[in-house]
Amino acid sequence: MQLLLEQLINGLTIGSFYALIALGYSMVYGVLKLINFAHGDFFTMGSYIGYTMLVFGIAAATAQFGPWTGMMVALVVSALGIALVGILVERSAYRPVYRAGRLPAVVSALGASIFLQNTIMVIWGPRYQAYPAELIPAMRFQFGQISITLLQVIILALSFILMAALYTIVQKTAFGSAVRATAHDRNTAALMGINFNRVILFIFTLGPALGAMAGVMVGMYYRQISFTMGWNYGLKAFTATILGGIGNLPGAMFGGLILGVLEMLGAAYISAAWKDVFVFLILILVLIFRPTGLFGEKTAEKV
Amino acid sequence: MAMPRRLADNDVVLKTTGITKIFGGLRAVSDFDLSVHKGEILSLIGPNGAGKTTVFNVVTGIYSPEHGDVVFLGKKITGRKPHSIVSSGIARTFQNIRLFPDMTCLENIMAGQHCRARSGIFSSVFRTPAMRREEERIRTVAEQRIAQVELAPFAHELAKNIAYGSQRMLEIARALATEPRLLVLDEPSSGLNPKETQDLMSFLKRLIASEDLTILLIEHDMNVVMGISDWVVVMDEGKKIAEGIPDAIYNNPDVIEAYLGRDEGEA
Amino acid sequence: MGNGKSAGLSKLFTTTPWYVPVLFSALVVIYPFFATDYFIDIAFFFGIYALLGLSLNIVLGEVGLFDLGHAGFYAIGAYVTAILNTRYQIPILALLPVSALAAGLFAYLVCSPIIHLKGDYLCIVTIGMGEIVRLALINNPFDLTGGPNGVFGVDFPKLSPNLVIDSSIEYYFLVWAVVGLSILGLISLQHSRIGRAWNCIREDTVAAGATGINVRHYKLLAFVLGAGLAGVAGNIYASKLMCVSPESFTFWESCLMFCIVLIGGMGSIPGVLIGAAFISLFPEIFRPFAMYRMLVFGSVMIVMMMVRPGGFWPRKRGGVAFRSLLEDTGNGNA
Amino acid sequence: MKYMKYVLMASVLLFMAAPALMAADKEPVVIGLQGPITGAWAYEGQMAKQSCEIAADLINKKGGILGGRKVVIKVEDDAGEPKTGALAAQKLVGQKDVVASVSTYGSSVCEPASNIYEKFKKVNIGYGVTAVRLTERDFKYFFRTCGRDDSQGKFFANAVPKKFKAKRIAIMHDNTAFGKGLAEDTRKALDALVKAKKVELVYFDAITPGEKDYKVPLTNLRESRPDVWYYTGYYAEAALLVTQARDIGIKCPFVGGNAAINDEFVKIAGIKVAKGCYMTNEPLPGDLPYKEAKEFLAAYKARFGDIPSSPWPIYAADAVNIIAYAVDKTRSTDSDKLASFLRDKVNGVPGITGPIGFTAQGDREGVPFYLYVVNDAGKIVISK
Repeated sequence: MQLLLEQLINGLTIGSFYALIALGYSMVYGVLKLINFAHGDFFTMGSYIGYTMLVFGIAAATAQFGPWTGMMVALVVSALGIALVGILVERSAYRPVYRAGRLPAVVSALGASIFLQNTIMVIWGPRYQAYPAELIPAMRFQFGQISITLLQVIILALSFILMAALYTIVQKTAFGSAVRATAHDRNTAALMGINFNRVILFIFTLGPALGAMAGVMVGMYYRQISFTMGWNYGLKAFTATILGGIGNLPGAMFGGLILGVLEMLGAAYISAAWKDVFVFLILILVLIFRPTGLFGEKTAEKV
Repeated sequence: MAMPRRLADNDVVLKTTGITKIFGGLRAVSDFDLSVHKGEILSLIGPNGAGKTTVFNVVTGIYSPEHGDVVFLGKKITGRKPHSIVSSGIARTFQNIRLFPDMTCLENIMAGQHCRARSGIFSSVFRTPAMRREEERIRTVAEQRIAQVELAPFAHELAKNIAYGSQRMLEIARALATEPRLLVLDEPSSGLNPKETQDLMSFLKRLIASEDLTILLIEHDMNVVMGISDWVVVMDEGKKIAEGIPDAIYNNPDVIEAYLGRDEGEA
Repeated sequence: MGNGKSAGLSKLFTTTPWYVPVLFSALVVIYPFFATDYFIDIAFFFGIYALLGLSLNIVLGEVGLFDLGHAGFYAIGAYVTAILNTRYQIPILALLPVSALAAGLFAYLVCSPIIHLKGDYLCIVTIGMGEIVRLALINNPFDLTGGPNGVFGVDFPKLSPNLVIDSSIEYYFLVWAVVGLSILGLISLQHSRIGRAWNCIREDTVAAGATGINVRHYKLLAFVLGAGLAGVAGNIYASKLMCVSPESFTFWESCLMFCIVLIGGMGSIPGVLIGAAFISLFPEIFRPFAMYRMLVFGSVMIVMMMVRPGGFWPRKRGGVAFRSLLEDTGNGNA
Repeated sequence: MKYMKYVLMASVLLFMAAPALMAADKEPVVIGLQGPITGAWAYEGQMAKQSCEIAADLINKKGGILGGRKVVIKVEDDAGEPKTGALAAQKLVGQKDVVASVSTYGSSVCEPASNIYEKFKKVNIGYGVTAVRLTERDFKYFFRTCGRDDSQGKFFANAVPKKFKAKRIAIMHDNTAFGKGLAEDTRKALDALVKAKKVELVYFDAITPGEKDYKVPLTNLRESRPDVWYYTGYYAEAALLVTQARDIGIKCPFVGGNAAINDEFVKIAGIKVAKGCYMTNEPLPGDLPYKEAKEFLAAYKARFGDIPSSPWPIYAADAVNIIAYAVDKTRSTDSDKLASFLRDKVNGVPGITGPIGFTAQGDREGVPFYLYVVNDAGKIVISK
């Protein structure tokens, strides 16, 4: 029981990384029907920017104002930086090919992914980089038999705040409903005076920014980052997106969390080496019985 | 104007009994019976949302009904896949034309012959003599059909590049290429100008006269309905509310109410 | 890889000028006599990618099914060859059809339950399938696959005890002969009821069903044939490298195949050749750039899609450029 | 535009004349290096490149070989991937001026590449390829300056249980060609002790590299209550493993294989966690007592600011050294002569990693192993 609960918490922690990344996939997919393969690399680059901030940029500030300020600054700077990168990538790699349809955009996205990944290698070098140790005090909380670290608490809290914030923006604000309308039917939305370009700007700012923050958190949690890690996280997050029902934001969040938990349970009770096989099998089974994902709407095709 | 040709002793080609189709609690079609007799043109009419297209989709296998049966030429075809229903002899067109836009007009029609051909993977790869003969036959049939709808000059144009009216005719030609016994047309005149509509009507009349064919159609244009139908069935809210020869339907108070009562603007 | 039986096929080249295939075949035949082994090897891998591109083109180009797990079929072919050859000394060439059948059978079994999925849902399932294959190879089930080490000591193909294919030029001709035969077969298919049925499904799945095409059957057929051809590529690859290991069959490899089809032009055989040439030649040409070469590669992919979104050599039909699926999702999922 | 033609012709002429001009100034001896310059192992490949260039520089500063000819390194990227590796090898063997090749970092990349070198009769020396099977093929032209997986496994079996008085031993690998090979060789080497009931192998399992969370396999490890825990994979995972293991209360000594611990490991795990971690290793660059090593590392540090953080690049440098030595001694660039010279005549030739010699199979003779430990200052030192 103790083991199960510990694995659940570990699974939720990883799951919240997947969820944050999956949100970016889902938003872009919802509006553009584009699988943004470069998204995993936004995440990696965010992680590296956070690394640079923590190691060089704000070491002094951290010394003076404590680790919390450092962490927040790293998160914010990384989010802003990657939002900028996101817009640049959208402008240079995606916008010119939208008109041509979705498949050229897939190739373009793969190209952008290779480009970003190798840019990271050229800038930060091919070696693994390490986040500074003991950034957050190594405190633990004991709940009965299970213990949870302070860092885990921070990560879970922060992720849920970010997800809630995004959800509120998309569901409750006028701009959010413009995004949803565009996702639902781009042409009608345009007829209703919604500025498509602003919607694009919005999703390519928020999506990458969330990914970048996930990157910084991954860096703090595991303390070790590499320029190729985005591919793996990207694939998992994309899986989470589909699992939840693509284009559906709460679906993406739950998909991420479920995926993280499944992964941990698979590793614990089946086999660590076969856990990804387990995850993909579950995904395939879910899709066989619910062809549009766990939370996707069932759509009867209009004939 | 058209004389009621309907004869009780003519064979029933298609018969549906009590078909019911439910979408998320909504009964789109409810306990619907229909008999189509050999050699007639039967029009299915009714206001928008009456369930006409759903009936078509059930008949052609795109939907599987919750209850009821579809019997075609004496065989039960309920719940069979669309392609197998086509092979058994029912071909259809769609309300919002569904051609293969990036294939040529001729290829579109040749696709219709698919279910009448047998060549498998090996004979196709090695182009055996039998396969070539069959291709030749497919091509000949397609050429005849494209000539029949007067689109031969556009044979090698992409289907998406020809005029809207021509696309309608192409879709009918594709359906005919499957060598059907029953042709199911979903609003064939919609989007056509008056001249094209006239042409369509005379085309259908010629067709029924010259081939061993029965036609079931959904139509909104009352001129077409009155002009070519042998029998008319009226649907509303998923149910049949009336049927009869066109003149009788035209004056049926229930029908008038169904149309004028709620849904005047359409058609 | 003669054009020998082109008499009956000649009229199939209605939209490609006759001299293009003739010149290309001539070039393929003459090339190795003027190239060094290194350049022959590059052309060999070009041939492998051409085969892989052709095989994915059946699924993606002809039928419009998003398959991003094609490396899985490639891996099955390569591993079946490697395992059967090293354990039971079955000759490589005898294993050529065996690996094709094995990959085809595998495709049939895994695709049967998922074939009804649409667009991106099918896409992620194929990704999952490819990853499952790769992870299984790494985890060495039943001690068959050699785990991460892979299987080594794969033999050379032998035409007869004395005629062994072991030099670069011989491998080159082997792969290009297979490419040539596949192209002839695929052109035949494109101009048969099967090719038309595939295209119809891609254009409009519902209409295809309503026109009498057994959608499920032809989708599966495409997967099985595509997988079989990828299995053939795997067979040749395994014997050329004399060993197989999981890092050759990653998700990235599937992505490259996807790019081959799209860079060339969906459903276009000359397009696939161009795409394969790009994918295999480009990184070699840019070798001197060392760590910057993939940077260049990525940017060129983007630029290609800006300049020619329909691919370099889109399939032509009746003299009009063929740009399927590029317009919009059409009947994709909601 | 008219001048364009002349400019073009002039440059073509110059291009063609260049080799001739260079020959006048004594043609250099070209040694190939095939390594992962890009891809997941780019870090190792780029350090190997730097090391080989330094080695060549040092030779050239001393007047080169064959009476004044310079040594030049020609690098080909294999991206750590078999197919690209085969092409890189093919490219190197196709160049007549490349006398021999240093190739490569990974065993599964080396396999197809060394087939090509063998076929084209070109001496190739692996620098990070430790899979045992590579030298079991009886190749004529394949050598390696690094050790083999089983030499390390044997060392572990001899030294480690004794040192920690350990009865219960856990072995964890990472399912990579290298990590699994080492783990299995160690298991084989422990066999005698297990049969004699001196030790018990309580855990033998794999983790998936590239992950970030290993709490689950570690929990299983904890339940097996080992006295010592041997991890045979790479440092990236090792750092995570140790950190997370200490988190969930695994206290037994950690021993890493020779890829598990380096400065990066200490940096990632942090001194607090890393200190007291052991590793079985060939002597690290900084611990090499030889004068060649001191000279090499000084030059490396002067150019790149720090010494290589992994042992492998040094083996690449030694491969360059031994090729240059063979060319110089045989006064020949003929592959057959070089190969038989390396096999029969090279014995105890001083190198950066100690005396170099090869067995009949092409393995390095006498690769020394040590037990290292991370000290309180985070430095990796030989354990006393």
